[in-house]
Amino acid sequence: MSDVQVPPEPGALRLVGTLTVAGFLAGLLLAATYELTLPTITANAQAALRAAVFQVVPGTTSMRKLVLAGERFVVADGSEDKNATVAYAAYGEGGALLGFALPADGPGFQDTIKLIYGYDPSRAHIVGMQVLESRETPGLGDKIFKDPKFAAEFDDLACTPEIKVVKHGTGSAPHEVDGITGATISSKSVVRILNEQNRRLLDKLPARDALPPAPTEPAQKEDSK
Amino acid sequence: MSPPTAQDTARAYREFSKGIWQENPVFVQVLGMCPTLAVTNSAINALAMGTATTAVLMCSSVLVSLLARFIPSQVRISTYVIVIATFVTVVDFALQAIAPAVHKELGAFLSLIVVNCLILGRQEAFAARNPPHLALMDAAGMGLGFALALLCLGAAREVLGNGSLFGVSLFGKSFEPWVVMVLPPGGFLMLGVILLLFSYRLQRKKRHPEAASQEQAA
Amino acid sequence: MKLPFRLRSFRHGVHPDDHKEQTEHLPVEHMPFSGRCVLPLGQGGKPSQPRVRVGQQVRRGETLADADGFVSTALHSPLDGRVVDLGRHRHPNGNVVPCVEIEADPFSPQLVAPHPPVDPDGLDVDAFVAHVQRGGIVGLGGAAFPAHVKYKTPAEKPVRHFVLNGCECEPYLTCDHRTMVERPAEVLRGARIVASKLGAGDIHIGVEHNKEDAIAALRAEVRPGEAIHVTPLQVKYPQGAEKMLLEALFGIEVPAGKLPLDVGAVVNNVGTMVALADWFDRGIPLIERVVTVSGPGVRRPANVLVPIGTPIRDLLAHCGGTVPETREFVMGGPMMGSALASIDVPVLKGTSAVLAFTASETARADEFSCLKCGRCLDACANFLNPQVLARQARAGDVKALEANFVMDCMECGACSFACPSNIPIVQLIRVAKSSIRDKKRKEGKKG
Amino acid sequence: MYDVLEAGAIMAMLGVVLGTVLAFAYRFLRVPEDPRLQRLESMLPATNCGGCGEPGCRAFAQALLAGARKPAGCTVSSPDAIAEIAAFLGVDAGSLDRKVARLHCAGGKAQAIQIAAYDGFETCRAAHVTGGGGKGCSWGCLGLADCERACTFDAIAMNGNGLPVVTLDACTACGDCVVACPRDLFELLPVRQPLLVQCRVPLAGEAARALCAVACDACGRCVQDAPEGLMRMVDNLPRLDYEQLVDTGPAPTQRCPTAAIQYVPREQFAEVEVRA
Amino acid sequence: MSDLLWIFVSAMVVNNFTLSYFLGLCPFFGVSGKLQTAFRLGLATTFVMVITAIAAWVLNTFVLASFPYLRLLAFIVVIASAVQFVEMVIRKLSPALFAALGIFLPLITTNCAILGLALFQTSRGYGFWQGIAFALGGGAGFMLALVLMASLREEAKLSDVPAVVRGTAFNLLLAGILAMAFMGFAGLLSS
Amino acid sequence: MIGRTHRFQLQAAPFLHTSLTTPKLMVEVTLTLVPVIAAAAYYFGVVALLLIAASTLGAVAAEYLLPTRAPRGSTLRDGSGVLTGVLVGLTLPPPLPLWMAALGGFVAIALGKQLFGGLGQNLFNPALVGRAFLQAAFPTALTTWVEPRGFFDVPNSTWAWPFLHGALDGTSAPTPLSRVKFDHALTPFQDLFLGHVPGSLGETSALVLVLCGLWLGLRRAFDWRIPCAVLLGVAALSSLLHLLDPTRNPTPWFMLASGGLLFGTVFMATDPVSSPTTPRGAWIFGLGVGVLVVVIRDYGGLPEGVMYAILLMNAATPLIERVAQPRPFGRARRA
Ligand SMILES: Cc1cc2nc3c(=O)[nH]c(=O)nc-3n(C[C@H](O)[C@H](O)[C@H](O)COP(=O)(O)O)c2cc1C
Ligand SMILES: Cc1cc2nc3c(=O)[nH]c(=O)nc-3n(C[C@H](O)[C@H](O)[C@H](O)COP(=O)(O)O)c2cc1C
Ligand SMILES: Cc1cc2nc3c(=O)[nH]c(=O)nc-3n(C[C@H](O)[C@H](O)[C@H](O)COP(=O)(O)O)c2cc1C
Ligand SMILES: Cc1cc2nc3c(=O)[nH]c(=O)nc-3n(C[C@H](O)[C@H](O)[C@H](O)CO)c2cc1C
Ligand code: SF4
Ligand code: SF4
Ligand code: SF4
Ligand code: SF4
Ligand code: FES
Repeated sequence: MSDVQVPPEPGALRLVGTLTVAGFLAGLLLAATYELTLPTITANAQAALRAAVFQVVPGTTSMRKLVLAGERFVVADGSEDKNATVAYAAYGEGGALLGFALPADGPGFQDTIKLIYGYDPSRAHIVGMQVLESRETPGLGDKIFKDPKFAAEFDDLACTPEIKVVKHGTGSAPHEVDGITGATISSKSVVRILNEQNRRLLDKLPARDALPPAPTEPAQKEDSK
Repeated sequence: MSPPTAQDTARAYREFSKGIWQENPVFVQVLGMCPTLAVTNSAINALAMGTATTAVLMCSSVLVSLLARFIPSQVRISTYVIVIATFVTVVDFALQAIAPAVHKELGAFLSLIVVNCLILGRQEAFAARNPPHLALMDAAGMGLGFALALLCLGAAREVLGNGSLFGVSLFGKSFEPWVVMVLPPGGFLMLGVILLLFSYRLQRKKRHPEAASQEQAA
Repeated sequence: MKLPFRLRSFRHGVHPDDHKEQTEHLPVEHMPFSGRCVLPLGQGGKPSQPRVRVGQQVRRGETLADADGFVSTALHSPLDGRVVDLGRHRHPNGNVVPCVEIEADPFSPQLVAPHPPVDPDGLDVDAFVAHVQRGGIVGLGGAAFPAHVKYKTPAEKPVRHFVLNGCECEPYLTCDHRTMVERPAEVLRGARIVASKLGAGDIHIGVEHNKEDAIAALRAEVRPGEAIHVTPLQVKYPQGAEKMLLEALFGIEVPAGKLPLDVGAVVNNVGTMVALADWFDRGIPLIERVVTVSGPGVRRPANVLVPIGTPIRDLLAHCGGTVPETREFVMGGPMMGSALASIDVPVLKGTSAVLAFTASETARADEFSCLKCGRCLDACANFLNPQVLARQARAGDVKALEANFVMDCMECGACSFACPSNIPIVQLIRVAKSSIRDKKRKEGKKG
Repeated sequence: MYDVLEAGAIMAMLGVVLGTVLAFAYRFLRVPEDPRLQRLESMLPATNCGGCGEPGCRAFAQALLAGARKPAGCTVSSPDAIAEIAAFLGVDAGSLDRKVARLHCAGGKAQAIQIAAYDGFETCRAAHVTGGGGKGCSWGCLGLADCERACTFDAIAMNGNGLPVVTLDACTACGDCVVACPRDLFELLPVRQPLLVQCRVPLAGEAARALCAVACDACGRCVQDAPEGLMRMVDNLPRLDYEQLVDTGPAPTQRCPTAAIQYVPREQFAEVEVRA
Repeated sequence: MSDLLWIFVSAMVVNNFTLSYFLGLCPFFGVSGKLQTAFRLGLATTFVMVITAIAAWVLNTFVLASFPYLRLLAFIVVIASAVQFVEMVIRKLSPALFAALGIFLPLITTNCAILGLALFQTSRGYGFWQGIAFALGGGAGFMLALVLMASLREEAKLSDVPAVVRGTAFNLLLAGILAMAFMGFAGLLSS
Repeated sequence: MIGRTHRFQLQAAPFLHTSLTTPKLMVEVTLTLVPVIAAAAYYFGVVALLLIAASTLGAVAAEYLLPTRAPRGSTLRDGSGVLTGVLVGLTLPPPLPLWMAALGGFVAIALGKQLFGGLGQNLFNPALVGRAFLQAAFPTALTTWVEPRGFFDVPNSTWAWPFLHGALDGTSAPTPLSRVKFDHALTPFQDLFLGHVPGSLGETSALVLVLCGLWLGLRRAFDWRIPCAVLLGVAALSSLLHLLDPTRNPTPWFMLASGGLLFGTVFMATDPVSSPTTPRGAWIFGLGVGVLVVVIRDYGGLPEGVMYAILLMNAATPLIERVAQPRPFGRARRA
């Protein structure tokens, strides 16, 4: 009891050393895990992406990743910036280009909504839309992905003039979408996201003949990072 | 190591069981509130989070218990955090590989296990001062207690807020879900109500100790 | 901003029913002498030093005790009679304190044996102050603060206004009202003496306008060209608190913790002036005062000129006694007065009224939770936040209380009056202030 | 495999850089503090009662370190704890005549008269400022338990007679009750002197007895019966000299006509049943 | 610009870090007993958040691009060091402030609001200025929630909160009401 | 001597008391709601009375079942529980199932009042806590409105069983605020003024509400500064915004007369318990409510924001009170 316990101060080297060793070991372990799980994770992500693309551009059998380089989309070669704007060229049976799948995001009622939609340049129509991520209110805003009727509105939707949301049940023109009662804001947000992305990207999509032919199935590993 | 005596086993059992009830990390110690509330809007998310946390807790505890002697106290916390972060990343990748859908739901909160006070707290309070086998029991108990509490909360919120449990609809179509329960305020309110029930029980026990002891005897 | 059609007043305050109709038109009556008087030595500053012995014969008006120090006053016999005791007796505040007890001489005509009158014009200020002190003159407005202390003003604080307080804002009370109606000349005489000694430029008399006759009587006594202003004021409680009176008259705020003198004013009650005039001109010290006896429990409400030291019991008997339903006796006004534990206590120099209440006034109404309705804030002329003070007093949070200036509270009771939830706000504050003071005192002793 | 090594290297580098920065910061930014202070604080009871006369346990610990105080100055710690602190500091524990709070009033509901019905807050201080709460004796205990509430050590309990009973073993002489009592009835007195005057009335004879059956009527017999110089009458009350801790036994109390002076080695009013 | 404004407002009130994302609940409940401390902690947290946003951006841009698996570890270590550094500076410069925040400075290190900020910032691909806006919004939102909570709790100390609820349950329910009130901000600036 | 009852009492001053009491105040406000209830019944039919009865029942039940320190049931005497219940009812949309109304009343008292210890202790407006809970729990039901209809024409959804949802018979109709927000369509001012528009039961008639507000103000039942400040805040900010962008932001007239603003201003922002006590605080509080209402209506996702604005300012009230303490007589303003 009588000795005053003051812990001896270890040298700075020891502190630095401990951290260094710990960091080093941790780095090793992580890298190893990463290498181990990477194939599965990539495959999962790939599968999810393909499923989404295949859904928003019906009839797709293969796809190709494009990135925005300056004013034009070009085929991705793996060297592009992580944050680059991407799009996917979707090819159907026989390698015909069916259209493009474009990811987009923007503010919704609660938080950012992330979605992907299919665009058919030949008819200038949207041919499908899938919400990838949203925190909209269950029971209201979540109808943008839970209500099949709403998703169906995007199966064949003219992009010119700009898409418009109208009161439920009154939409008739090809560029009009029936809003969801009780989730007007969320449905309008989806449409606004589409319109903005259209405005930004549609004229940058490559012409049909500027693209290489469809990849041969199975799709090559193109989206590794 | 010498073969475990009966006493050791009893001790190990005690370390294990305390976390489940008397020292339940959520209901009694109120630790790790962020994941507790953030991911319990459905039972499945709660379960996944509970499991992941338990896994990280157990791995880290064992490792810390083994290494504690070699770590100078000034960098103690930093080292623990490195250990924990490593295991969290491992779990994160594992889940991403095994169940990508759940991983997406949990999102950043999986990574946030790193900062769950429960985990760091157990390293400091227990693992660093006890042999690995006890640390493991303690971690397993605490993890299980945490997971069970999360499951309770997640189940309650999902049942009331969505009319379903583990995604299975319980009451049919005409049930009117209490959406608030799966929204952020519902997390606070539900946990508040559960804690309220706990302290109500406790208070009654204090007020009628005889009744409580009879209850226990029965 | 003063609207031309509005009478002057202070901000905030309350409007209790004034209950003055029972006595406001009753002339002041004299009361037959009781057989006995008890005079606590501490009536206005520090207790005075008795100069008489037990058994000694004293004349009415004779000095019984001398001032002990500056903030202290002399005490005079209200009766011809004999000193029978110099021990302790119960004070109206409940304590048992040193007193002089006089037994009346049953055969005496009870005429005053006057001291020689003094011409104030011949006195310098110090002699004037000393003479006021010898006359046992204290403020008759309630606090019984020695009058001469206020007249000893330091040179660096010149007095611009001498202010007379004729508001009498407390319900039931009419003693000042009757004094102003019946003895306006003495009121002004006293005021002129003091004002000239203080070098005050003018005299202001603030009177609530429910006393039209008093205003008229005072105005009739003002000589043409004299700088004496009789100002009618709104009927509002606590108009008579000196800081509120000064705000009403001049629109100035006396800084917290400072005296009226710091803004160039000295305030006295109108009754004090009468006592002062009688002392200088007729040599009669302060041995009697006007007391309003009223309230639903009193059979014959009256304004009575009472010898100081008369037992309350005798005073009540003089007013026809009390009804059997009487539950509580109050000395002073109903807003700031205090209940009496016993009626076998004497009338003091500061006793403005004795009220008797019956069960219907004393029954306690239900208390509800504070609604934070803000009525107490609108009542508080000191611009405190009584609601917060009451809650903090309940919680015993001394630090917060002091941060909210609990010590500025003058305990006027307007807040408690106004509270619809019937929260005993000032009662809580009073207790809190007492414990803060006591704690300071004891900790001061400790450290 | 190369990736793996690179990762390790990056983390190692981070470790080196940050470790160095922190080590330097630690060296230059450290705030020196006597390490014993924390130890001492943990050995003190942390009640911050102020009974020691310092503004709190931490201040007392500082005073101990500075050598200004002796460990026994803490009125709350047990003798063992004090010995431990003394050993830790390597100083002598010092000594302290243990004091406890004693009440100078025995006029409970059964003894003192009440002259009016008090109808206000149930606290002594409120009663005290409201005409003395209607109690005949304006010095006596009002029985509304301000002291009981003030005592953080639960050493005070009101008995059925409306008087506070101080449990001697629980009282730490913190003085909170002394501050709380509006009538100044508590005094911290050495527990070794069992002679207690349980009255504060400065009246004599009949006047005193009229207020309370156990009032001191200033007859002076106790002073005569006590050893020379131990007691004297001041303001109609016997006053003890507590510097002389002589144990007189109950002798001085035996001729008291009102039992105002008592010989109480243990708790006061113990003969009256304590309220549950 | 409007993008930055939305990020700021969204992080501050619409998706308040504490009341909507459940980040930083330990300090939210632990340090909201006293208004003054809460305010200081809020400031400190905002400060650390800005440091974090910068650090995370630097790490993301220059170090972690090719080592995503090191992200968590690197964030944690760098943030922890930064906070520890700040802690030492505060301790040196203002012992009073240090005493007031006491054990809570280390808590900021292991506070999920901080780490969450870095992770969300990364997963949303925010650039430098966006990151700063996010950090300021998140910090302001955290501080807002914390300060409101603290002032409400101080006020509730004068209320007769029933004994059964007093404590964590009460704080949770209070936070629940506060979170419901914040739902009014939903959709702000989104249309 | 002992145990003798004494003839005379000792109390502390003051011995006089105003004749106003808290129960009287509550009754007065409740009575002032009678014209509002009548208007609701006139426009929406008997269903208005049913909903108000249900929510009041829920509130009273909570008050009875969850006693605070006071003995069970005794707090019902002060009348505030009933008032809260009625106020919850008046803020509900007409086709709401009765069970939800009762739940709202219950939550209002349980979470909004008893949690804090009962009358006078709560930090938020209980009625609005109840409504906010309902709106968060059942967002669809709470945003389903109907046109005023026949007196005995009770919607099917009213009778839904507890926990089940009620399908609305007939069509829903947007409120004037939804119309302006989502369709940029204005409602004639005359309809707003008289109340012939879809909306919550008590909020539709501007005329009745203004009269009730004037009455309560003249009777000094509330602090007049709060409603003045709220209306001022709304008028000022909405004028400014309207001038800046008239197509997006409606006129101040419309803003003042539509939605729950007047009802909230007269009956809810003025709840003395949850609003500041000090005069300066009242101004800050009211202006804050006004500004938040306009911000939420013009820039938020929701068409209406009165409830949230009041709740948010309730949350800020302790802070406001801190800075808004009166300047004590004879002292400088507090720092
Ligand atoms: C708790 C709550 C959650 C809401 N969530 C959403 C939502 O996720 N998406 C949405 O568009 N509107 C949401 N709303 C907004 C309202 O329902 C709004 O009135 C509606 O969007 C208007 O649509 P309507 O005009 O078709 O009725 C929510 C409202 C509340 C009260
Ligand atoms: C120590 C002391 C000195 C005072 N000195 C003066 C003074 O010089 N001039 C003065 O006008 N009042 C003086 N007062 C009187 C008080 O300010 C006040 O007038 C008195 O207490 C009666 O006021 P009230 O009846 O409003 O309570 C003094 C009071 C005290 C306690
Ligand atoms: C709340 C309150 C009300 C008062 N009302 C009166 C009053 O009506 N008349 C009066 O003369 N003094 C009243 N006073 C006392 C005055 O403040 C002041 O002390 C007195 O006028 C000084 O005169 P005096 O010393 O001659 O008594 C009141 C004091 C307080 C605190
Ligand atoms: C003018 C006034 C307005 C009130 N407004 C409300 C209200 O909006 N909501 C409510 O629950 N109670 C209201 N009350 C009643 C009471 O203040 C309320 O029940 C308390 O908040 C409960 O402590 C009001 C009372 C008055 C006097
Ligand atoms: S008058 Fe009464 S109810 Fe109103 S705020 Fe003041 S204390 Fe509270
Ligand atoms: S707080 Fe004091 S000064 Fe203010 S009204 Fe109440 S009693 Fe009067
Ligand atoms: S309060 Fe009094 S009785 Fe209690 S411990 Fe302190 S001194 Fe002793
Ligand atoms: S001793 Fe003092 S504080 Fe204790 S009950 Fe008696 S009067 Fe009250
Ligand atoms: S778990 Fe989020 S701050 Fe502790």
